[in-house]
Amino acid sequence: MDDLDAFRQEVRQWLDAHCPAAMRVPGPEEVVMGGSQAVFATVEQQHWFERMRDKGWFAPGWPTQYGGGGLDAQRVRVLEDEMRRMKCRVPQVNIGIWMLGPVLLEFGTEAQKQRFLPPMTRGEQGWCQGFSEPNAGSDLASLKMAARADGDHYVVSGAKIWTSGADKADWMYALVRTDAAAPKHLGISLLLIDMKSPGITVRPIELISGASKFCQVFFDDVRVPAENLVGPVNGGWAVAKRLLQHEREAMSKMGDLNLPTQCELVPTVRRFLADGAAPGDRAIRQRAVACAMDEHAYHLTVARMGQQAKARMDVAGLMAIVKLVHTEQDKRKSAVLIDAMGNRGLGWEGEEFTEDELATVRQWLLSYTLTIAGGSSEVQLNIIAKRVLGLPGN
Amino acid sequence: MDDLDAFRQEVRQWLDAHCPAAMRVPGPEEVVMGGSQAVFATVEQQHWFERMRDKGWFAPGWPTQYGGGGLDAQRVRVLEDEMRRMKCRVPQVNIGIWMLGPVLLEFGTEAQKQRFLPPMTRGEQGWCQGFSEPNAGSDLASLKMAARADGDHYVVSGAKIWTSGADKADWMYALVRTDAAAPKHLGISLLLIDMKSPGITVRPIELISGASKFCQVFFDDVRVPAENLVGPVNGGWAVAKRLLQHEREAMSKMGDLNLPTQCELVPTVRRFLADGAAPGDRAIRQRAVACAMDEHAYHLTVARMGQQAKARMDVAGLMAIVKLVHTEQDKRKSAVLIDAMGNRGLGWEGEEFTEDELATVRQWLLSYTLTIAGGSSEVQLNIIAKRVLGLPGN
Amino acid sequence: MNMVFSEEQRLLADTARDFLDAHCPVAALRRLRDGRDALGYDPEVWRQMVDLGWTAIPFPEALGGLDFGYSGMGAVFEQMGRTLAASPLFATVVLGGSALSLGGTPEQQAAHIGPIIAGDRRFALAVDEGRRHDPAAIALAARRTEAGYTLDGEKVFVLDGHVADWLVVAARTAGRAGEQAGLSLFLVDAKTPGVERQRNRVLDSRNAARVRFNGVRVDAAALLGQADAGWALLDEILDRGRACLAAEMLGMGQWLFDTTMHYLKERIQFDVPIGSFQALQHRAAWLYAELELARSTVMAGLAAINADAGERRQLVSLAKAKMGAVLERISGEAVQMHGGIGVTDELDVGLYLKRGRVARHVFGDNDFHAQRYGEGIGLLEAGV
Amino acid sequence: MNMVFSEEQRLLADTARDFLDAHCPVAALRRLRDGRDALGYDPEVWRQMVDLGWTAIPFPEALGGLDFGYSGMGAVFEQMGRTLAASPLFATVVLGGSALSLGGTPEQQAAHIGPIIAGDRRFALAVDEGRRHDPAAIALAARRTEAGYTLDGEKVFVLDGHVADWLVVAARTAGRAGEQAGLSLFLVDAKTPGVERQRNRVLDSRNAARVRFNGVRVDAAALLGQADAGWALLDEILDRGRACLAAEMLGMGQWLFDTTMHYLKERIQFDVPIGSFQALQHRAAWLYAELELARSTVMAGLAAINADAGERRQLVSLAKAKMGAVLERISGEAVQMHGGIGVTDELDVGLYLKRGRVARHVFGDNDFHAQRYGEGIGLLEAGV
Repeated sequence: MDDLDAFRQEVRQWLDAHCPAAMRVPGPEEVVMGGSQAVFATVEQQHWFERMRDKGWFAPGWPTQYGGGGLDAQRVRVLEDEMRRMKCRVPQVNIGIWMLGPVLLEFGTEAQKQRFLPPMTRGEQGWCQGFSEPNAGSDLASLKMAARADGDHYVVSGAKIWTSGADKADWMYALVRTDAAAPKHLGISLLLIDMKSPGITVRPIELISGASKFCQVFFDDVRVPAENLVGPVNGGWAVAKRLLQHEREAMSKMGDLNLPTQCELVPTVRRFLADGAAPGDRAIRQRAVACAMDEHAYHLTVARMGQQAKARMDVAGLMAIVKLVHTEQDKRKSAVLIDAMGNRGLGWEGEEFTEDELATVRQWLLSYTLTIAGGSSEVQLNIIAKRVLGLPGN
Repeated sequence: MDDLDAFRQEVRQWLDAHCPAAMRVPGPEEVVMGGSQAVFATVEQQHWFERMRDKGWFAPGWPTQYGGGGLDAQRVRVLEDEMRRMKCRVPQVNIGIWMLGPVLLEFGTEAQKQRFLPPMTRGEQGWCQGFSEPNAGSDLASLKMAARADGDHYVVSGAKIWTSGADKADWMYALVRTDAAAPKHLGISLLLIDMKSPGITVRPIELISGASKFCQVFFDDVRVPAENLVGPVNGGWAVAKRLLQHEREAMSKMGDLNLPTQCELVPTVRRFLADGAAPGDRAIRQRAVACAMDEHAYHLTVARMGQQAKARMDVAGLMAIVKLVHTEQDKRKSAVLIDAMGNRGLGWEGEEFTEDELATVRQWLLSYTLTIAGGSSEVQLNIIAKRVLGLPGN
Repeated sequence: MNMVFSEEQRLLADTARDFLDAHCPVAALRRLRDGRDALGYDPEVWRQMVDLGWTAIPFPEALGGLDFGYSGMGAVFEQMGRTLAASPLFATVVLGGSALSLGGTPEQQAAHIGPIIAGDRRFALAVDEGRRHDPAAIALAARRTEAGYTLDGEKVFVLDGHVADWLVVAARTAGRAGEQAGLSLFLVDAKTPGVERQRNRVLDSRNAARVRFNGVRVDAAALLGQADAGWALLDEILDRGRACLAAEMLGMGQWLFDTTMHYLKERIQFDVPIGSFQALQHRAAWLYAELELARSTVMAGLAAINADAGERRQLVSLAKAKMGAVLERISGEAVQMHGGIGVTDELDVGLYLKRGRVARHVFGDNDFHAQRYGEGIGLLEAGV
Repeated sequence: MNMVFSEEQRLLADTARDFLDAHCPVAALRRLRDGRDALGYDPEVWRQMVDLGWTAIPFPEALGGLDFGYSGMGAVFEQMGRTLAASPLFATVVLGGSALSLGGTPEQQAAHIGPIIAGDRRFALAVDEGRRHDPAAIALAARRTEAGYTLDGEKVFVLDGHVADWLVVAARTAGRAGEQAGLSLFLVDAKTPGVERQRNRVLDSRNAARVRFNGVRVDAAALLGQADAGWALLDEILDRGRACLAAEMLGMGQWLFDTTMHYLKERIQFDVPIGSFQALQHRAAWLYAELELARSTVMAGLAAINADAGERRQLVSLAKAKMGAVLERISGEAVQMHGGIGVTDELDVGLYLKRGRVARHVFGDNDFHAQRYGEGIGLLEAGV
């Protein structure tokens, strides 16, 4: 037995001893959002959070001096594999750790590391990402939020949109324009902003599906110490690109959240169609079958991606289609469910409808969001065409 | 009763007396292609051809001195309306009259008119259109066939493709490049070329659906008298644009050919599905219903276009969608038919299959051609986006 | 089949458009929604619609109407679709009014059509009992008694059910659920003991109610049309409703399309209007083509209201199915092409998406009507 | 479910690719077609395939095979799809071979599998009788006689039917057409009196024949598997065929995709490569995504050949349906994106379109397999 195997044994035993049984099955509880406003739905959730924190395994690969686990890449992989295998839930969601942290480790000053990393690894600070703006959606680099140098501070004015969890976050890492005269990619910097700063207003966005975690954040002459700038002034675009490379990883962590599957198509359709047949039901059943087959093909493809990665084959092409396929399929699937539900799928609130029915309606409406948020389907298609297929630019 | 009404009466009586009954119903015979190689399938076809020719109604609106009918625009309209109403077949197909003629009347020299128009109105000369080239498809103006001035002749070298009926035509009107150095739209001229000239080789194109009327035409130092140039030297692009404006009119004449409807979807599917049901037939029936509804909507739209035109409402938008919708629907419809036929729809030739079955297979394959020929679906969509919807260029 | 509005109908549409833009814009629906308005429509606006003569449009002159027919009615509903105008016009005039003018005795007509035209009486049609539209499946029982009939059963998703003064109730007087034969229609005063109504809060913020009939007694004069033979009458009433819904959806589709084209021209990304991206251009061109095709079916469906039943059924089902499919497509594309803002409640597009979903469902969704059309051309066997 | 080729299978695929490029390119099929070749395949190429060991791939070592399984077989069929290679491999090895290895007695296996592996004996499977695939509908009668059975009836679209030395015939020994029970398989020497074969000239220029059985007498030893209980055996043979067809279609789809992407990069219109047009780029990106999804189903279908019957049925139907749908889409887009040249016989794309249509049909088209899959997950009732 080599060292790694020994470590694997150790991890298994530790997880077995410390991860509560309730944290090893999909649960209905909300995921813990790390930060000062973290809320625990159950005592098991809190225990699991605290044990992982104390073990340093919120950020297992970071140096111990910043509160990390100090594990090498192989060992981090072993830990992740074992957690996945044992179906341990991710103890917290924290994009500070998943996205900003690696970039701070790479680009940050020692003072920045000292100041920002330990509160993350203790789960005390929650972060939000301030990238998108009302007029900079797919074209992120056209962002306009200005940070004007004023002594040892920047004065920030403008607005961010689609900032997930801004109303709960302690800090924001934001892209700001520090040189309005430069070509658009060359006047951007990455700034860390305390959400308690005077001049910040957070307004949650109501979606067509109802309340959401997305917020709009307004900055009215917000003063931010210049020491909070990460990387070179006007060099934020490169830092941001680096940061977004971690998004995929973060997304895959989200995939490990061990949430109950949102909506099982086949049993749901069967349940809704059980109460007698109406003209046209047969066509709906056939569409449901088509969706089920598509979904099956998708799950097989995700599995194949894993197998190919394990066999050290290229998976860049498959990675590029996952989001597109998943969200577009989800939209079609939700539409079929709504069709199957008939007037049971037209409820908005109130006692006439079951929770299940109302949730399915909201889910249907949310499916329209998913093909837009996190890189619209059009952006995904552009990326596939250019990076995967090598089609020429236009 | 005003003059126009009197004329309408006259037309009715004449048509009633001279258009054979057999020429007032859809027939299985091939349409007469005007020209020296015209072939008549029946004696009625020949009579109808000769009577219309002698009346001067092959080109009812042209001056009588060129063999036309000498009618004003209103009277031409009356004649066309009455022929349509009485379901008289178009007596011949002749793109010389429909497309080249109006342009010759506008841009041609008197000598050109004297020489070329009368043989058209007598149905003695058949024309083909030499526009497309192997490397100039949707981008027509990039054509390369060269016409080099040599004394009072041009020497033409190059190739044309997709020339419908080139193997039967007496003459071709062709776009040629007379100035290779000029910007691409500014070095093009329109030239009339005798198809019997030495150096011309015509090769019919075999399609995936089998033999076709399309040809490839090769020009190997073909000498063409300079007097055959229509419009200004290097001014052919404007002439060609004018000429293509008549294409729509010609297309609408083709629509009046009173051919039997190529394939009636509903009875055909019903016939093929009659011999017992197989698993999945139900889904095919539903797709057939969807196609039937789409086709119904298309026919209603064509009818609405007529009603709007009559009410002097704008129909440019509807005109722009007709070809796109019709050919794309046809492709889907053909695919459903082929699905319904099962192994009866996999025949290519031979006694195993009925003529009807083999024709449906060829028709299915031909449906792939129709979304490409005569302006591909992509070109149609570009036109709708820009000219109808006013979306900005890219 | 005339598919072009007459001068008169165009005038009606123009007036409607001006009126609705001024008095009943989308903001009005938002107000009703956010205020959780109990009525579900603005009585002031309704009064003005009455004054404009809209309640009189479809009725024959002999009954005090304008006799503008359903193409005229469609012209108004198309405009109402444009601004998502909520009003009793549909349930009261189209449904209740058709029930009376097609099936009512002279006495019934005399009693009700005047008040309907005057805007003083609201109606609702109670048909559906199950998940999806299926009038043959009606099971609500109307038992013959000495004095008349007693109604027992439950109706769901009754439009304007909770505000209606009178209910037209489709009930079974013979046969079994699933059969077309054995249905009868009844005129029931909504205040009759045993009628229980509960408004539902639904996707489009409009009115739909669950209505229970617990031993509701009506006299023999409540029967509308012939006993046991109500199917053809109900079918014709429903087709009028379906055609008007299709017209409303056409107005919604056109608004979504126009709004989206405007956005494509205005919204700048990567330094150019997003409408210059060819992928969006081609999708927009297809939407245009589909919308024009659907428009033809809607106009034909409206014109077919007075055609023979076979042609009417085919053309109305074609309109409801085709317009429903096109609206679904346009709604989705409108949201997607608007990007992030498209999924916010702030943008009106989402309200059209929601109302569109409801309108597609009511009186038969795309699947119902494709089935009905398919049976009509003999490609699908009858049944579910 | 392993969906990645092993080192061994990849080697097999590479060898097959090199061999087919060199000895059996698309031009070879063109030659067979234009020469109206009576055999429908090149015996020289077939001999080389035998020498490469392809005929031994799926058989267990005990029967003289290589025991590479169906993932190995699929690797070869994918490559055969790339060049549209015609050969007896499918009908003889996959169908005939499976019938024998799954259902044959030791004597039957001993008599036939050696010659199959040696490339000396060709087989065909006679199943379909109607317009679309429907094995339960088999009506061809095999009546029990003292000496064995007498076969009467007709089979259509029998692949390699006119060149086969032996036929595996699915016949009804009990029950009625439409029932799964009551089927039996028979091994019939094609030279037996009463067997009448007629080759059809079909879309893909390959082999399909109508085979008539006029009082064909076979002895009792001709029975393959159990009498009256042939359904499960037939189903398993067919699934192997379906999985290999899906693999072949995958190769065809990949070729069409690669060829079209190449054309998009090379073809200049309006002074730019047409692949720079965003509308085409998005369509191309979707084709890529769909092809990768289909590839997963094909790999899973091949791997499921040895899984339990329920899983095998689902995964094989998924592969055949999904790959069929994707191939239809890619074929259409390949033609359309090539423009004018795409519809000429000169370009190979049309040959793939035609072979694709046949491969989609054989042993169940998309609709058949969607129905089968839907029954498997309990969303569709059994039947037609």
